[in-house]
Amino acid sequence: MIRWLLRRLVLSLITLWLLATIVFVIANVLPNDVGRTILGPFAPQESVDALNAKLGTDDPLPEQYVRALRNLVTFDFGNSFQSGRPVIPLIVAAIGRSGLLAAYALLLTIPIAIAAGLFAGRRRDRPADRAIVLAGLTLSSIPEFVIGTFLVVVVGVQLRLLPVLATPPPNASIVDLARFLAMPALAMAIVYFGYIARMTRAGTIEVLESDYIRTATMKGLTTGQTMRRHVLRNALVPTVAVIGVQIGYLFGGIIGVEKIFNYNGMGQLMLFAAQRKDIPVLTAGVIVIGIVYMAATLAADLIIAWMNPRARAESGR
Amino acid sequence: MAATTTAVDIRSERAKARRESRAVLFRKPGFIIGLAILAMWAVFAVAGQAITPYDPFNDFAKGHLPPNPEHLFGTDRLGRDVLSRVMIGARDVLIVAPLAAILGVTAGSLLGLIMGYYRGIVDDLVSRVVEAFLSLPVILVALLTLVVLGSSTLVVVLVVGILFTPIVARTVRAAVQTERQLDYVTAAKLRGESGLYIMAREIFPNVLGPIVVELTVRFGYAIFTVATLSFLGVGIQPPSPDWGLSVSEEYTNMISGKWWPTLFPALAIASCVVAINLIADALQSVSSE
Amino acid sequence: STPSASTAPSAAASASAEASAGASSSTAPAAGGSIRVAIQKPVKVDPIQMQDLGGYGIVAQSFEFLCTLDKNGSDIAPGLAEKWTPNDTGSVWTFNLRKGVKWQDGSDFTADDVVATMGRLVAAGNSGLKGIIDEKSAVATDPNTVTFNLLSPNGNFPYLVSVFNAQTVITPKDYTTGTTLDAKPNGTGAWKLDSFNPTTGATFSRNPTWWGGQTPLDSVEFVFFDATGPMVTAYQGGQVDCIVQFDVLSGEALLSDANTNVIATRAALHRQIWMRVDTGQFTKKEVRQALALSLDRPAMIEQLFKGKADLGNDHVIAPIYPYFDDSVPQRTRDIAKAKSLLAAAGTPTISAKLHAGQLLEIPDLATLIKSQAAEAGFNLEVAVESLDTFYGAQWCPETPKDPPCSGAAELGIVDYGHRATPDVYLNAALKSKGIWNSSQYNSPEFDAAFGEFQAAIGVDAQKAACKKIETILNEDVPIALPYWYNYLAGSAKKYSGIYSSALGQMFFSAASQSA
Amino acid sequence: MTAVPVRDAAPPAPSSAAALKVEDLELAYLVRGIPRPVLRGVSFEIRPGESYGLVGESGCGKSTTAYAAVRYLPRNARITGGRILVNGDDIVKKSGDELRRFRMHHASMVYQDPGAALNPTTKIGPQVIEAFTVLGQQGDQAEASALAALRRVQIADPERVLTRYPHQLSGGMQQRVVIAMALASDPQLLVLDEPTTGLDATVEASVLDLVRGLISETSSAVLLIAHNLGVIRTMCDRVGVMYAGKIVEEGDAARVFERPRHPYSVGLLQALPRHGVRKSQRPLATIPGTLPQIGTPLPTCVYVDRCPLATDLCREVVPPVVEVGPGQWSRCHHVDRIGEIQAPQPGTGQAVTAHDELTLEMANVSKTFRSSGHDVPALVGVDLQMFDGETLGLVGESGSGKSTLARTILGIEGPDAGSQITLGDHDLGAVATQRPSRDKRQIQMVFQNPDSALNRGWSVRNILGRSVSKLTGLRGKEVDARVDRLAESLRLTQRHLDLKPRQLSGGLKQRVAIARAFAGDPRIVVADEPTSALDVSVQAAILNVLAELQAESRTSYLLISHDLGVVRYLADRIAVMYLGRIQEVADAEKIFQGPNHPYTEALLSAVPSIDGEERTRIRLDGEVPSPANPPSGCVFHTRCPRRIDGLCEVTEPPLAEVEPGHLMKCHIPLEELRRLQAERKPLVVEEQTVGPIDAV
Ligand SMILES: Nc1ncnc2c1ncn2[C@@H]1O[C@H](COP(=O)(O)OP(=O)(O)OP(=O)(O)O)[C@@H](O)[C@H]1O
Ligand SMILES: Nc1ncnc2c1ncn2[C@@H]1O[C@H](COP(=O)(O)OP(=O)(O)OP(=O)(O)O)[C@@H](O)[C@H]1O
Ligand SMILES: [Mg+2]
Ligand SMILES: [Mg+2]
Repeated sequence: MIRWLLRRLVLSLITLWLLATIVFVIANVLPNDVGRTILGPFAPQESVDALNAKLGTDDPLPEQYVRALRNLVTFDFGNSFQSGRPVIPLIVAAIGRSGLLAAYALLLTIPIAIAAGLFAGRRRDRPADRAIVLAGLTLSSIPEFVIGTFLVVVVGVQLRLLPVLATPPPNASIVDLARFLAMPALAMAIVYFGYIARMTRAGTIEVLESDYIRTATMKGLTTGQTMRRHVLRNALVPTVAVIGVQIGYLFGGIIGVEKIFNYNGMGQLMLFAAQRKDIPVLTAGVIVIGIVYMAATLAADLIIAWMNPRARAESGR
Repeated sequence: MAATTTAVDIRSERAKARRESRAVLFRKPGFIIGLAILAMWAVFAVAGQAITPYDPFNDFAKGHLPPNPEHLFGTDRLGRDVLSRVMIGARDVLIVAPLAAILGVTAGSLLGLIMGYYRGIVDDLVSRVVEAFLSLPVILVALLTLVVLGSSTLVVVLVVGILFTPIVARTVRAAVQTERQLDYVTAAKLRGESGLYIMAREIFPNVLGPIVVELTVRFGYAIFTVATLSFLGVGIQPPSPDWGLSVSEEYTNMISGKWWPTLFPALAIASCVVAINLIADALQSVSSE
Repeated sequence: STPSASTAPSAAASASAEASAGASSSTAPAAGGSIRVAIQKPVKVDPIQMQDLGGYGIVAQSFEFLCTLDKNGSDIAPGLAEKWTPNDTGSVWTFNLRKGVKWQDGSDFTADDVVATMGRLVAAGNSGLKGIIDEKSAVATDPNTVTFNLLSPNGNFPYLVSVFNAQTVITPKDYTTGTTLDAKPNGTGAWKLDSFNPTTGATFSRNPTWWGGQTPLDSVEFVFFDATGPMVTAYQGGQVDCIVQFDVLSGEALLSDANTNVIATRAALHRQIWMRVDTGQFTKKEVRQALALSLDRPAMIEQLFKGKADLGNDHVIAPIYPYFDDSVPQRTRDIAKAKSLLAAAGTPTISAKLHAGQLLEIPDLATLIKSQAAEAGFNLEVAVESLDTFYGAQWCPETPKDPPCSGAAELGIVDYGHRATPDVYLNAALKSKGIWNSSQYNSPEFDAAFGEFQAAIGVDAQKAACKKIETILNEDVPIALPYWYNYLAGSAKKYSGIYSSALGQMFFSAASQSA
Repeated sequence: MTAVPVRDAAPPAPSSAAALKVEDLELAYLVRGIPRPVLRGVSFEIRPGESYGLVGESGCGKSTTAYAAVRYLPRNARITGGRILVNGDDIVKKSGDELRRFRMHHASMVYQDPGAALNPTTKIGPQVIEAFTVLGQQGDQAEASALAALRRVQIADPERVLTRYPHQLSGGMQQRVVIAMALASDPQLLVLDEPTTGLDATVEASVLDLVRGLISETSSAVLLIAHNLGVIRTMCDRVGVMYAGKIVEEGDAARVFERPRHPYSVGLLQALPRHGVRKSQRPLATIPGTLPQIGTPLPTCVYVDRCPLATDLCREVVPPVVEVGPGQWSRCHHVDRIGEIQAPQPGTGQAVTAHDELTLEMANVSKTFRSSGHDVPALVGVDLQMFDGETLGLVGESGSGKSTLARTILGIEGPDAGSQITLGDHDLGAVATQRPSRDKRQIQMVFQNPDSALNRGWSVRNILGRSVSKLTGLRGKEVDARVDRLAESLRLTQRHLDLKPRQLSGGLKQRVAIARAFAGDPRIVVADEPTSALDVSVQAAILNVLAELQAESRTSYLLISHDLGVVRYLADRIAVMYLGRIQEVADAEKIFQGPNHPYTEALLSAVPSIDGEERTRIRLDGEVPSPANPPSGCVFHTRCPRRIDGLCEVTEPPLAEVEPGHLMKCHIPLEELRRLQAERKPLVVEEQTVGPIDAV
């Protein structure tokens, strides 16, 4: 187990390094003049040059690359080109908000989705199942910004049930927070319902066809008992994996939703930074998102290992 | 001789089986519906102005007319007929998305073959890169790249395609790894075939199935992605009547009750993606049967 | 940032009906209360180096100008300077500072602060003051008087140290370039910064020691947005009471909204459709005129701005300028004439690429031009690019450097922000070898006329010069200029007394809320 | 022909009430939306305390019948007719809850792959205890019962086992646990579907002993399904022979096996290499053709297409159920002509040839795998010779290193340094890629599973053609010619050549695989379990083909098999492996006559005999030690029943030539062994053919 964890850790580090490299490449793939982008086309050239010199964006690429890596190691990504503020706090704040929203969305969706998945799996090919599958398929294939817009119009504007913006007043109470984030969270929840429900259904069906369920049935267990004692644990393994991955992505921010609800999460931050070639923010952002993703998947794997001793044995080896 | 006769009826049996599974496919309502919807959009995209009730580009009525007998879907902010624009709105995305999907699946398959076949170092290295890409949301990376590169149809295709590559690669890799366990690969090695030959001629034909399924799935995601990118302003560029773009141009007006220029393109996107997913689903269930 | 975030001086911009109506709303003001304002997320709130409207808007709450904006949003009014007087040549300006003004930390505001600020601005290369003053120009003759010895005479100098040159807010003596408002929230203004979050918003509360007296409102709360769309959404959803700036495209809803004050400030905001006069298919004057003639300007104004714009006449003298000459006949749509002109030019049909940046209504404008010009025989292909690409590759490419913009595309639409005087437009965009002269216009008569305008003292002289300029440009059409559109802001009806510059600064010191 | 059937049905029910009574059961599977009949009127019954065996080719419907008997059927199964009575009431009519109670109290099932039969994420404890709690027992009581149940299935140290997860137990243990759970409610009906398939012969033997013991205690009716006819013979009182969803013959096990009275039964039994028959004596009898695909309409006699006795009558009239002896009946028009079906006569076998020329020599061949940190020595200092034209049989329990040895010879796995493999006059490269193509063509392989061995994307012609051109370097016409010759010698027709593997039956696939191996006239062909994936009828054909080819080409075979019958038929010499070490090498006959190495002795005694002779089984206690840390001294001492304490666990005996051509690795002198093994009668039973029988 320990060896396995260590291995995972090393691999993650390599991945992080690759991430940094990827961002660096993306940011420098075109000869672009950061200073010019920041100051705009109407700024005098000398001030542009001055800015570039100040930011070090006129150094030769290798030098910049080395600097980027050094930042990665020291985990100090300097200041934002744009606001001149230290990057890490910005990122942390943003990813915190994205995380909050993600948690909310998953809280809404996971129980329902899993329940639906199990139910559908048990009622395989019956109308109920078809309905759930179709709903899941449809919902998870409609882009979230579409769902978001509909929610805004119907719930927010026409019915005026919920605030249309996900910007809670500072120091808002939990209740307020819940109210303000309700709609974006709902939008995401709807999208993720599909993924999770379908995954759970697949898992359930696979397990239901397995020999050990036959054993259980032959013992004379009731469906309920079988579900609880034998199906659940095994069927949820793939679901957990999926949720792990999706959490990773959710922290990355669901830009479509964030844009519509003007929620200042990771997505908007990154978009803003990209538009203004704010390379420190970009790099740090991507790295942090990467870290969260890896943490999430690792957590998922650990849970799976805990759920399934055989997997544990494998990872032990 | 007995063996021969059996071979024959086995063979006819096989043909029958194939016919039957096709029948099953066409008996699946999901598949039919999906196909129908997709076909409809394809027709609209191709026929274009020839069948739209109005000129979707140069025919300016009053802005934001609500749906009415003349304009079934109403008019947009500049007074163009929404129905006409939605009809031909499929054009760009139906070119961009398939290209991106094909690009991604082709590259991904190549990568997956190599990774799956030469395990060891090669696999480890490539896997790292793949993992790295997978650890970021596709939309996000696409967005960053497009903002930096500046978006044009070609760039969108390339970026989306490349971002799909690792995902496809992972699927294909898995398929190849199960395949390479099989004895016929060993047999090929025993008669001294080169790795390249084994990959290309022995394994590839047998992983084609999953690849095809993957292609349809990716196609769906491509539309999803391109629409989202257009919505974010880095995808397909104005003055295209592209659905995602239309939504982004008009969605703020929904607040003032002008929902029609947003709703209809949005529905179009949904219908298209759902259609493809239905098809993919049917294919998958049949191929797994 | 784009030309919209210009830093050039401004002349009078007269507020339109609604604004004054809003300001003089009959309902009795109730003291106290607060207002929530939607504003573009500021990029930088460093008073000296800021470049964006968001920054201007936030900084202007706590820090003040020598010359501020007058109540109906049009002209400059005494701010930290009570009065200013030039010498007879206009080369030396004396500013008498307001007495008893205190910084929010309690210390006194003195002439030294002004001198220090000017020093910093010059050092930072403020483009408004460039070539007008240098480090030594500003001198504190006594604690309440500052004299500026200009490098050359300038009749408009006060505008350069006013709200219309957004970076010229006066900061304390010990202030340093690069310090942001939230790092040292210590202005002289009506509002004290309470909290600032670079991504979500900022809150200000009344500055009890403000020289202007007690503000009706207790506090102002800014919410940051990345785009206008969500601002409108938020406003509609009742989460903000006021929008610092919106565009018709996404704010259409507000224009027709019964309980909204739309503050529409007529301004020199405009678009230029440039046509290369040196190479390509538009070298013939007739062709350029034909394109201009094919434009249906009233339709454009209706479709793109719901009427909130003034007609443009293919020259850069905005109707709001005091020296605007309306005797030059307005060009109206005339397809027949356009056709004949094209025929005369020997090119009955022309196929070209119309380049446009991804900004506000410009893509729609391009679309309209395409379909309107089609009738005259122009077969235009619209190419919309991200602003980076557009500015960098189509409008004024870095290379070739000489003459500037000689790498520009043959046809394109570029955005111009509000300018107090037409100087920048004339100087940069139209004068031969001008740094933004993307049409490569090169006309001795024009250059001469421009020279006249610059030398002219007094409105009449300026008007005379402008008539020449307008005539020449309207005839040569190096650029087609279809409209001058209004700067739009809006607030809920229950608020009154809000006024706004065309540069994103909004003033709430007089704002009040009706019960 | 006297007996005229009234209707096509089971014989009148025996007097005593049946625990299970299946009547005219008809069942179909929905495949691609179309119902395909699988069971076509199955009728049989089992009395309490009786054990009934079902035999028949793979796919004939055995499992389906078994699952039907407990109403646990796949979702796409449809019972289209008949009744299933478990002591009286029809379970086809039962509602969900009644079914549950029925399964809880009256029926239990044990099936193949015990690993899958246990919930991988739950400890053994809860799973076994659960079996008792559902019966209404309380916590402690249930736990006590669980322990008792595990003891009952002879699990040592049950307390420990309760705390284990399934994957931590060996296959044998897992199956014991499953059996324990099955017996929890001591059911009236116990269904065993291939309970020992996939287990090692030695493990299988002990599990079968256990089951036999248990069912003799209880009064349950037992339905046993097994591929291995020997298992049926040793376990069952009565047996039903099933073909294409119909029971074609039924009767007392001993009688059916000795005096089969249905052409199909006869075919099956004759196809087996029984009575110690060898390739030198005669080819094995085969059944031409294959089982009809499920769903094919079979109006009259289901067997008619493959039956050597078939007449027009058989195609027109449904064959009657004919009493052919006490409690034995057969569905055949021609029971009286059964005697005409003759196994090939002795003397028609392949000419025996002298094997003197050394083909391949292995000296001190070792192979150590590294799996997660520690070494797994799968081969340890193997010395072995192969002579040309001979078949060297390689036997040993699973995990003993047989495949590894094969893979090492083929160069799929490179042996450890110091190992030496000589082919004829020169050393072989460690791995195939290092070997010149000449050597590659010399050594080829036939795999266990023809499905995975043939590229399903290719036509047979391509598969063979490619091998030919690659191995022989021939081009164009010559290739086709050679392919045709190969096909011919394996009885593959031109039509077959154009088909894809999946369009061929298992037997045909294996033929193609063999043809491919022979593409380049190899001197050595390694066959790893070449027939264990095939049915007996097909197996016979394959064995014959192999024998023929060898006789023609004087190719040497390395034959790996679990089935000693197969080895005995084909092998000239036999090597016995245990934990990667050769324990004994000798001529086939010598091995089967003994005296043997104790391990060999155990292996031989573990084989369930079809010929029903009594035999004292040597029980090997304990598990096979992991090769990762083998026991000290003689690696077999931990399980050896003849262990000499103080010696065996200390010093490892050498592989010594105890008599000419007989190498053995044991401390016990040969004579001592001979004495010890004397009382056990030798396994050679004289070959007798089925004689003509008294008319019915
Ligand atoms: N769920 C199913 N759907 C369709 N066909 C099936 C299904 N289960 C079994 N079959 C087919 O029904 C036939 C009988 O299957 P069954 O498992 O009863 O045979 P069997 O005698 O047990 O074979 P084996 O000895 O290999 O276990 C086979 O041809 C099999 O392919
Ligand atoms: N690639 C490998 N890595 C690690 N250990 C292996 C590997 N292949 C085989 N082994 C080990 O080597 C030993 C011998 O395996 P091998 O497959 O040769 O046994 P076998 O006699 O062929 O068994 P079976 O009769 O089941 O085929 C086993 O303990 C197995 O676990
Ligand atoms: Mg079976
Ligand atoms: Mg093996």
